[in-house]
Amino acid sequence: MRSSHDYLNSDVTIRSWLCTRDHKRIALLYLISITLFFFIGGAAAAIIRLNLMTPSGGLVSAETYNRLFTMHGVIMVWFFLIPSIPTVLGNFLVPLMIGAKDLAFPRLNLLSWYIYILGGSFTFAAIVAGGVDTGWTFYTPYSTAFSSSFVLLTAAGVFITGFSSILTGLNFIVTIHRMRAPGLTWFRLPIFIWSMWATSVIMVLATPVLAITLLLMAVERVFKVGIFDPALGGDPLLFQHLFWFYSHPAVYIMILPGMGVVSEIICCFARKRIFGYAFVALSSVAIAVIGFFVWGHHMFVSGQSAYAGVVFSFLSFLVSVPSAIKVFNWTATLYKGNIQLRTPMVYALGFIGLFTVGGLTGLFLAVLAVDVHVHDTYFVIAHFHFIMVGGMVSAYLGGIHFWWPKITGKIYPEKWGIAAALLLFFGFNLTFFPQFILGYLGMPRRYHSYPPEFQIYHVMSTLGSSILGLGYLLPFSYLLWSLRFGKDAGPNDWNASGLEWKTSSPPPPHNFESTPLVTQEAYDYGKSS
Amino acid sequence: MEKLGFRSIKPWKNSPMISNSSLLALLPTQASTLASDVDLITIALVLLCGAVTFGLMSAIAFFVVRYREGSVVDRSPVRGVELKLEIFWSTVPLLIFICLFVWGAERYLEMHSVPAGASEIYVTAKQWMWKFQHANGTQELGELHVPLGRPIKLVMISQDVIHSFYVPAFRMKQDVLPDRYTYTWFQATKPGKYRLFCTQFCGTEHAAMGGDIIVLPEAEFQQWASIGVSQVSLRGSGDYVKQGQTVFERHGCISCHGSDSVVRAPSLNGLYGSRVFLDNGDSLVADENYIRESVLEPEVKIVKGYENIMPSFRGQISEEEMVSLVEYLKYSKTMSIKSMEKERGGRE
Amino acid sequence: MTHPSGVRGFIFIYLALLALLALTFGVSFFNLSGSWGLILNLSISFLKAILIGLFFMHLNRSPGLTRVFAAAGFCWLAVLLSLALTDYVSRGWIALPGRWP
Amino acid sequence: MGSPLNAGVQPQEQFKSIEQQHEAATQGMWIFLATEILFFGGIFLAYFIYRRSYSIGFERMSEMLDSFLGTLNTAILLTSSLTMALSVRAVQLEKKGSLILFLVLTLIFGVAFLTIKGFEYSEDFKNKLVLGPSFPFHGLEAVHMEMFLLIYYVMTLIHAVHLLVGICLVSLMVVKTVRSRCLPALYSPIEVIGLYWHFVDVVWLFLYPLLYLAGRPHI
Repeated sequence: MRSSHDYLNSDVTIRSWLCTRDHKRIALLYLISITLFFFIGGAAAAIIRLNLMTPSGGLVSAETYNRLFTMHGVIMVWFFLIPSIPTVLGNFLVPLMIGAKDLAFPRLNLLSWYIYILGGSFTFAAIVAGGVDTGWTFYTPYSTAFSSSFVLLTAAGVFITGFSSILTGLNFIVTIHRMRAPGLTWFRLPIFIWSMWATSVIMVLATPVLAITLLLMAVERVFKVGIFDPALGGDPLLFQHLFWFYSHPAVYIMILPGMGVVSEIICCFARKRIFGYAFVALSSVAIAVIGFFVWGHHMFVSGQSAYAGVVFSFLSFLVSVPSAIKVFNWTATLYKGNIQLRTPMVYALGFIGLFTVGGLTGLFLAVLAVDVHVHDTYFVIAHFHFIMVGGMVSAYLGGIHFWWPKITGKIYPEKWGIAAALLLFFGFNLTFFPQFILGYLGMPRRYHSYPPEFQIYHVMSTLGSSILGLGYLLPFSYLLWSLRFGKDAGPNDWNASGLEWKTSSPPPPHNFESTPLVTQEAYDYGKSS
Repeated sequence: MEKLGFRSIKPWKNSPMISNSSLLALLPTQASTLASDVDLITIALVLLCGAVTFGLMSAIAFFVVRYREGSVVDRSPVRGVELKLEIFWSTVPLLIFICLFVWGAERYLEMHSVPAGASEIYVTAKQWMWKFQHANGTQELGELHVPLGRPIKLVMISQDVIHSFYVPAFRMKQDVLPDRYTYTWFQATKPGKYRLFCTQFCGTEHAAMGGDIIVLPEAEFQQWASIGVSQVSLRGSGDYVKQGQTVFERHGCISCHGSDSVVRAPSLNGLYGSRVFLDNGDSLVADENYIRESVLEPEVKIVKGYENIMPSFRGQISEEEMVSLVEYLKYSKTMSIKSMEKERGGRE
Repeated sequence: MTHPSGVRGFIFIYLALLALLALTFGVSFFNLSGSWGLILNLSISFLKAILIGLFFMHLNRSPGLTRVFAAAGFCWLAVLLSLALTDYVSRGWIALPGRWP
Repeated sequence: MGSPLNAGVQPQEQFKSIEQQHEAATQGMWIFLATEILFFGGIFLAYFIYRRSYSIGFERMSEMLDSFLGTLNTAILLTSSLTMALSVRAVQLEKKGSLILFLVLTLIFGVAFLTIKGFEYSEDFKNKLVLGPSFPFHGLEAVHMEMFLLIYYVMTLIHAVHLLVGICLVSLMVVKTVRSRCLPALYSPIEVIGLYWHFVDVVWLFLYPLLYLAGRPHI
């Protein structure tokens, strides 16, 4: 039964939404905005793939093409992937999972969303004005002295959005430290909370470096005084160091939350406590910390000293150990489980497969000699799309399906859910697996046209991407459909553990009728199944 | 020359190159000494990762089927193995990773240590073309002829943004930076024509900034070098050392750097490859970059015991002239500038 | 937060800070060779920062967690500086054919 | 905890107690300060790398800055930190009079710093120490000198903006204190603003020797 007084219908004016301090409503505001950006970025990707059907790249001009892939990168990285799970599922679930009434700083939370929207508007304005053609990496001196596109406007958008990320991270850390329900000790927390904590640490400590880097870049572009431009005495590698000091840890901002979501789903649908709880939990923290030591592996052929390359290569191998631990533990969790193949579980299993491939191909890039060959080719593109799209987006969609009854109080059509998950898995592999081969054959990234011997793989990839595109439209449609026509959800239809399932669906404005008391470890599935 | 400065932007063409590339080839042609080494690591990695992926996926599939909801199987918990398993699957990957690291790093350092006696080619990149200068003064645009089986050192610089020199058949890639030389080397093992790509995004026509590397057997190469003109290549005037000497004299370098000059400036005899001590206590080995920087920004690295009095020559020396000047100073490593002066004087 | 510190303690710290400032300024008139001046200046700044952190910002009586957060920023900055400088210091170690450092 | 702060202060609705609210606020500020350290850290890295290569140009430009005003400003900021620390002490002891006194003193020192800094900027402009085409120096080290000047402006301007924010916050606290009937409610905000204020001071302690004392100072 839908409770008559939940967070959705307690006050329905537009003003009550735009001035809300309820973390659940802010999560929905984010959900709507990042979905919008996802489709803009996705449209850019579609045109890119269509253009690459033929070697001459006849669909769009080189200039347009360069703007398209830059726009795709900027929007997907900063306006979809980084905010995706933290701001939607994190915002919704962190207080619920720890038994709190709200985040520690609700007004700051709302401010984060407005900052995000402000930054998004800047970047959107840059796109409308004509776009930017530097690639999402903004490498100098191209971005400061040569590009005649809207670099400053785009950078301003990213700069502003960075603060949204910082404030969200700060809010989560404080909330997790200070607002846990009585009895909820650190090692009783759901893995999702651990992963959000680790993500937040990265957001707080890495993002400011991006901010200052973009600021210096803008100053150089405006005043023509050297910081990064060698013609003015600067060093372009300094930009790369600063940029990747943020952007490599940012990769973990994009994958750690996904790992958290998948841990929740697997435990629920295997009806088991996660195998090696402490290792899975602490490996998130290890990834967050070691992730800061490895940025130089983006610079093995950049003119960085060969010795620094060796140091960074070694450290990069270290960071892959905790990721491996997670994959092994998820697999072990399935052993002797009671496995229900529901939609979120299909996504989660797909995640493990794709993340494994993505993670293992990362080894190729950490091996110095091989990286020299595949750096800046489609091999790298395939690798990080396996992690970001195959991994993070699968986890995000899995999470949305898993908590959809809790968020909306409605049930989506299960058959459509499974069909979409399988379609996405198939389409994804067809899109990106050929790109590994393409990359090893030597196809460079960011190419508007290419030698004809590469065409066959590009055609495969484009075919796959059309399936992928369809796959994304499906959940979008039936989830919307379920809002109106779906059956009402009970408080805990999955029979899942965790405090968020102990309250009604959708939850009341202040989450719990009374503050819960926790006496057990997480994933207490032994008795319920 | 400026007219030839831009390679006309043309679509990629199918060419008879890429010798053994069938339609679905999985490895590009191996045409350098490094290629088979890199491929060997790759194949090892593919096997390793393939085995791990296959093992994991099989395990997952097996568990999902066997322990599906409602199946009647033994689900009694196993106790006491957790820690052992965790230790096992964190240390074994770590050990494998360390082996991979050592293997890859060893080859990488090899890529960075140019064999002695490598012949040198200067590469200049600009939006959106590659230009090559051979030691004998021959210049080429968008096409590079190299002899088979000899180590070639590339000294590369960009005139505008960052580019990257990538020849898949050689498994070799190095960014080309503005205002600083970067180095790489290769030794071709197979005659043929190979694609050259720019792999660092460099502006609108980035995708068209390609070229061909043409590997010729020694005899054919000598023949090419003596005739030396393919359609896109052009011939410079005289060899580098002579050109460099002209530059050296035109800018009056000898008036300070000569051994009998009044102004005290460091001697340039045998400078290249020697250790230079700086007034801030550092020391370095004089390479192309040091020589270049000392001409353009003499105030940055001051030799111990000398005053900071040299003017900058930024804007007065083109990149080509700089290359010849560097070559001249390198040559003076074997023959002192003074004696070259005399030799020249004697001839006149 | 429990017991406020005495005024006298604060004044003492303040005087120490001023003394360190005078020391920095005074030392700068001697031309220290190489980067010693920089190292000395930064050390004094660190000392001052530690005094302010411990006493004015109450780190001397904060819970361990607060100290960890206070130190985290500096530790991460140290990672940025040291690993980036690894590159700058070792550039050009292999520069010439067949030459190893 | 034996804290004197409970009497009559209600926590915000998401908190269970005023202690929890206070701890959350303090911890939030410390995390924010960690962010700030990394924010300034990027420019510090640029500074160290270029100072290593371009020491002469950096020293020469540094000598043109007024190191006397720099030192004076450092002393002023240190003093403001003292008064800020005393303000926090006053609110702990619930002494309204001295709280207002110390907050106002802090405010005065903060404004004094900015005034002197503004005067310094105007002197810099008079001496044509500006970026861009009208930069007065040419020749060997000019590029490096201009780079130092860029770093100087970026660092000090960002610092000044931070101080300005601090001044606004302290002014707000003065108003709130004057109106307040219940001083303990102000303990948390004043403590947190104090942390921020001290941090801005600490940043300056590093900027001061790096910018003003890189060369030999002239008075």
